Amino acid sequence: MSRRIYMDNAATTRVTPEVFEAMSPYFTELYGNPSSSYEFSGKIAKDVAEARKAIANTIGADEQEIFFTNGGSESDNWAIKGVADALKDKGNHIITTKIEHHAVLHTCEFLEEHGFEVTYLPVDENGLVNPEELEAAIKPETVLISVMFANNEIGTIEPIAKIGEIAHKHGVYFHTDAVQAFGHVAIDVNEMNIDLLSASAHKLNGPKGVGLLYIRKGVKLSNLIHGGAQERGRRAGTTNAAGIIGFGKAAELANAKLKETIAYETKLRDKLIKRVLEEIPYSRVNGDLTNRLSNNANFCFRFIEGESLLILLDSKGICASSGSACTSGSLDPSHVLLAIGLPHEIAHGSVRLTISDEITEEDIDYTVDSLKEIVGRLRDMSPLYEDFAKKELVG
Amino acid sequence: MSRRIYMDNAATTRVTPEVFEAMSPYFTELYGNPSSSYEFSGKIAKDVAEARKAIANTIGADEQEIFFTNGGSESDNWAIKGVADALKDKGNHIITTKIEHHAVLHTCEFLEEHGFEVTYLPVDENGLVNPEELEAAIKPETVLISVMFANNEIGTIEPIAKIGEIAHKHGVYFHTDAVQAFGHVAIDVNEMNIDLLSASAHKLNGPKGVGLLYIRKGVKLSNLIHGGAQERGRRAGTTNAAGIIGFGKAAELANAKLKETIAYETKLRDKLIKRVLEEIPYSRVNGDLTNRLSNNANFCFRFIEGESLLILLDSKGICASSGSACTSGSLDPSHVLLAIGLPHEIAHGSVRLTISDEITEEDIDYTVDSLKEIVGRLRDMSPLYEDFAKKELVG
Amino acid sequence: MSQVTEYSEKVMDHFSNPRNVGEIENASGVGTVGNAKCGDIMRMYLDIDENQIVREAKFKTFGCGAAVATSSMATELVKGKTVEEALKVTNKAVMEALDGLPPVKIHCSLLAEQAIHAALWDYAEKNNIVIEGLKPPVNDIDETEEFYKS
Amino acid sequence: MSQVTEYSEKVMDHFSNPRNVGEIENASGVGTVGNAKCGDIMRMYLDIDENQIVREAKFKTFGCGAAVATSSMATELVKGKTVEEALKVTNKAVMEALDGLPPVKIHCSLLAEQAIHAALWDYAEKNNIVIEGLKPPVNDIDETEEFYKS
Ligand SMILES: Cc1ncc(COP(=O)(O)O)c(C=O)c1O
Ligand SMILES: Cc1ncc(COP(=O)(O)O)c(C=O)c1O
Repeated sequence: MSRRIYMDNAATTRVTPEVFEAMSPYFTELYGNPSSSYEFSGKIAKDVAEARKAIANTIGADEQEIFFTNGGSESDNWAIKGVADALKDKGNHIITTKIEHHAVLHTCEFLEEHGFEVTYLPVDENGLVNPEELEAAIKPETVLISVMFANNEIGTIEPIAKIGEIAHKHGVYFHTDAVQAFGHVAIDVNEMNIDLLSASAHKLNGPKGVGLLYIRKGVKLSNLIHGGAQERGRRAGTTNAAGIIGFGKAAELANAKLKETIAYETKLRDKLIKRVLEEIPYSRVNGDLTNRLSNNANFCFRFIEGESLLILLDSKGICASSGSACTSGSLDPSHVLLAIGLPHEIAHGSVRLTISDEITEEDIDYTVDSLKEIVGRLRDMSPLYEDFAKKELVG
Repeated sequence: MSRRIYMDNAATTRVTPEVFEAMSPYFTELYGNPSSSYEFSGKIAKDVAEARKAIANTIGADEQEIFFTNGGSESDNWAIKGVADALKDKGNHIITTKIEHHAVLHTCEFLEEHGFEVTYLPVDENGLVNPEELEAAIKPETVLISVMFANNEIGTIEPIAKIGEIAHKHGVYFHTDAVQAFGHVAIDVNEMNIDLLSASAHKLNGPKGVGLLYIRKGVKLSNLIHGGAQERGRRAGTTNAAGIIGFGKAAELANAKLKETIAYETKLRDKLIKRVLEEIPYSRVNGDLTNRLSNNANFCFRFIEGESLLILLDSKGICASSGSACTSGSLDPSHVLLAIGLPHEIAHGSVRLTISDEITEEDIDYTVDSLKEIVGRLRDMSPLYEDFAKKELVG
Repeated sequence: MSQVTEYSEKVMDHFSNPRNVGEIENASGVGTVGNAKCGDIMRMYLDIDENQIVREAKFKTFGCGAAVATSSMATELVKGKTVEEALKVTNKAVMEALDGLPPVKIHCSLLAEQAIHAALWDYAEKNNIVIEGLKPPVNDIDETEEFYKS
Repeated sequence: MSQVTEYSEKVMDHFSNPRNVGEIENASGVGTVGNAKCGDIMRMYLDIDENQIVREAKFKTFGCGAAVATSSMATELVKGKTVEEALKVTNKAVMEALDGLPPVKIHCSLLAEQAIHAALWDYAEKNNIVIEGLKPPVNDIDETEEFYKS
C-alpha cells in the first residue's frame, strides 16, 4: 500500500518521535525501579515526579492528585468500583449515561450484579446529556455521577462544568471519563468541579499501557490494585517510568499546542463533513456539530453496511473505524448510535473518521473522493438501494 | 559514578537491546490498534498473537490461556479477587502464606474486609511451605490456594508441583505468583497442576507495564478490568502491542538460555555467598540454599542497619536492596524475614543482592570486597558492636 | 482481533472482486433473505433453463465483507448445476470454498444457503413445481428512511 | 519514592562523612537511646568541663542514613555549648541544620535530641547536679545473638 491516511485517532494514536525519544532511555539505560534507594533510581524518581507535575498542570490539578494507571479502562474501573466500595455504607446508587464507553458501562453492570442500582441517563439526538434530568435522578443513596467528557464515537462534548456544579450542589462525587478529551480539550478540574478523571496516554500520542486517575484531595475510594506502596499506597505495581515519561511529554506537547490543534482540526473536520453531506446523497453526520471534538467526524451512509465500507477504505489506504474498535468482533451496532435514536439498520452503516494534526487538506479531499466512489460501488451492490431506486422511479 | 554493578534484578531488570529493538517499531510506526479492522492493524494483531504463542510455549500452556495484564500486581489481584467473586457461592476461604508479595497479601486482606476468611500458612526457617500443613488447612469452603513460586526476598522456591497435586486432589483452584520465577525457572503448568499463574515482563528483561495471567481452560474467574472485548473479553484496555512484543521477545530469549543462565548465575551466587560467610564475621544467609533462585543472595549483617549499608554500597556503584523495594519508605522490617523467624533487630540488617547473567566474577569480588569494608566501617560506628566487643573482651 | 486478518485470501478476493454482482431481468427465481436490522440482506437471482439447469446467477448484498464474499461464492457454486444439485450447496460448501470464515461470520454462509433456497422456492412457485426438501423462505426485510434528510 | 533522593545534600554529607564518630574514654556523660527492634540506637558521649561547657562530643549509631546524619549533626551542635544551651538543641534545630529530613525520618531527629538528653542526665547523675527541665531517659536496648552462627 503506497499511501496511508490514518483517520482512527480516537482508537489510538501514533507515538510521535519526540515522545519516543523522551521515553526511550528508560528501557535500556534508566531502567531502575524508582522506589529503590540507590542514586541510579533517584534520577528516575525525579523524572517521574516531573512528568507527574507536568501532567497535573495541564488540568489545574496538584501533582499529588495524579495517580498513574495502566490506561483508561483501569482508571474507569478504579474510579467507579473504588467509590462504590468506599461509600457502600452511604448508598448504593450510581448515575451514568447510556453512551459511556464499555469500560464504564460494563463496570456499572458488574456493580448491578453486586447490589448496586445504576441509572443510565438517556441522551438527546446529538448525544447530549440533559443536566436537569441528571439532577432529577439524584437520590439520597447516590454516591457517584459518572459522565464522559467527550464521546469516543460521535465526538459530542458533554456539559461537564454544569454537571460538576450539580454534583457538588448535592454532595455527590463526580467522575468523568476524559479519555477522549484529555489533551484535546481545555480541562480545569477545579472550575469544572471534577472529583475523579480518567485519561489514557495513547489517545494523545503517548504510549499504550499508561493512563491516570485524577483523584481530588479528600475523595474517598478503595484501591483496585492492592500490593506495593507505589503511587502513595493507592495503586500497586512497579512504576512504569518509560510509560509515564512518555505520557508526560505527550501531555506537555498536546497542551502547548492545544488551541492551534483545535483550530486546525476543526477546519479540516468541517470541510470533511461539508463535502460528504453535499456530495454523497443519503448520508448523515452523527453527534453534536457545536459541542464536538475537533478531530471527530461520524457518518451514516444509507443502504450500505459499515464493515464493507471500512475494508474498501482500507484498500485505499484509509484507516477508519465503525463504532468503537473495542466492539469489532461484535455484531451488534454501536450502543451510542442506538442511544441517539438511530435504528439498527442505519447504525450498521456508520463510519468514524478521527483526524489529527498530521492530516492535510489533501488527505481530506482524497478521503471524500474515495468515500464517494466506495459508497457508490456498495450501493450498486445493495438490494436495499435497488428497492429504493425502483420505488423512486415508480413514485 | 564510574562503575555500576546492578544487583537488584529482583526489583526490576534492564530491557536488553534485543528486546528494545523488537518492541520499538510498535511506538512510532506500527502504532495501530490490533482490534481495528484495517490491514495496518492486522499485522500488529498477528505479531501480538505470535508473542502470545511464544510465551505460552515457555510454560506448556495453550496460547488461549494467556491473558495480558499490566504486571504482576494486577495479575495477582485479578486471580485472587476473580476466583473469590466467581466462586463466592461455593465458599469463602482462601489459603496463602505469610511470605507472599504484598500484591497477594494486601489483596487477601481486602477480601478479609469483605467477608472472606484467609489462612496465612507459616513457613520454616528457610522459607518453605509445608505441604502437609497446607493440605490440613483445606476446608469445604476453600476456593483458592495461592502460593508463590519463588520468594522475591530470600529466593526460596516452593514445592509447587506438590502443592498443585494437593490442590487438585481436593478440587481447589491453585494460583501461583510466579513473578520471580517466570523466565528464571523451568515451569510447566500441566505437570505442576497450576490453574492460575502471574508473571511480569520487567523481571526478565522485558518492559515495565506488562504482565500476564495464565488461566487454565475452564477455570472460572470474574473480570477485574471491565470494558472492551480485548483479551477475549476477559481484560479490557487497548492492547499494549509494544509491551507485549517486548514481553514475548524477553520470554523467548530467557527460555532459550534458561539452563545456561541458571548454571552461570548459580556459580556466581554460590561464590558470593561463600566469600561473604567466610570473610565477614557475624553474617548469615537467608533462605533455602538448595531450592533457591539462581540469582538471589540475601544476607544479614549483625550490628548494622540495612539502609546505611545500601547507601554506602550505592556510593561504590553497587545497586542492592533491603527487603522488597516496594516497602522502602516503610520502617517495618520485611515480613518475609520475620516469617522465617528473624527478630526485628536482625531483619533490619538485611541486604538482598540479585544478580543477572550480565554480572561477572570480577563484579562479585568487587562486591564482596566493598561489603567487607562497609560492614567494617558501620560496625565501627555501631554501639551494638561496641557493646558486643566489650563483652567479648571481658568474657 | 482484526477481522481483516481473519479473512482468508479467498474471502478478500471474493469481497474485493465479487463475481456475478447485479440483477437478472425476468429471472426464473429471485430470493431475498436476511434483515437490515441484523446487518445483512442478500438477494439472489437465478436464470434456470428448461432442463432445470442454473444457467446464470447474480446477487445483490447489503452486509459485511463475509456477506458479500459468501454471496459471490454461492452464485459461482450454483452456476451450471441442476436445481437439485443447487439445493445441496450448503453453507459448509460455501465456507469450504472460501477457505473458511471467522467464527463470528459463519451466519453469513447460512444466509447464502438461504438465499439459494429462497430463489429456488420462487422458481418452483412460478413454475408450479415441487422441489423435494425445499422449505419456504422467511422474509423480514425492513429499512427506515426518516434519518436521511440530505 | 527513593529515600536517597529525598535526603538533602547536608544529610548525605553527614552520613557519608560523619563528624565525631567514636567513644570518649571516661566521658563526663554517656547516653544511649533507641531500640534495635525499631532499627535505631544512638549513643552519645560528652566531655564537659568544670564550667559546664561541652568540650567534646562523640557518637556511635546503629541505624539508617538519617540516624547517622542526625547523630553527627547533634554532636556538632552541642560542642562548645553550655549544658543549658545543649539542652535546648531540639530535634527541630538538628533537622534545620541538616536542611530538613523526609517525613518518615523525623523520628531520627527526635532520637538525636533524646541522646543529648540522656548523656546530660548521665553527667548530672555522676556529678550530683540537677539540670532544670531534664527528664530521665528510657532505655530498652535489646539485641539477639542466636541467629549468627558463623
Ligand atoms: C513475587 C512478586 N509478586 C508480585 C510482584 C509485583 O509485580 P509488578 O511490580 O510487576 O506489579 C513482584 C515484584 O514487584 C514480585 O516480586
Ligand atoms: C471514552 C473512552 N473511555 C475509555 C477508553 C479505554 O481506554 P484504554 O483503552 O486506554 O483502556 C477509551 C478508549 O478505548 C475511550 O475512548
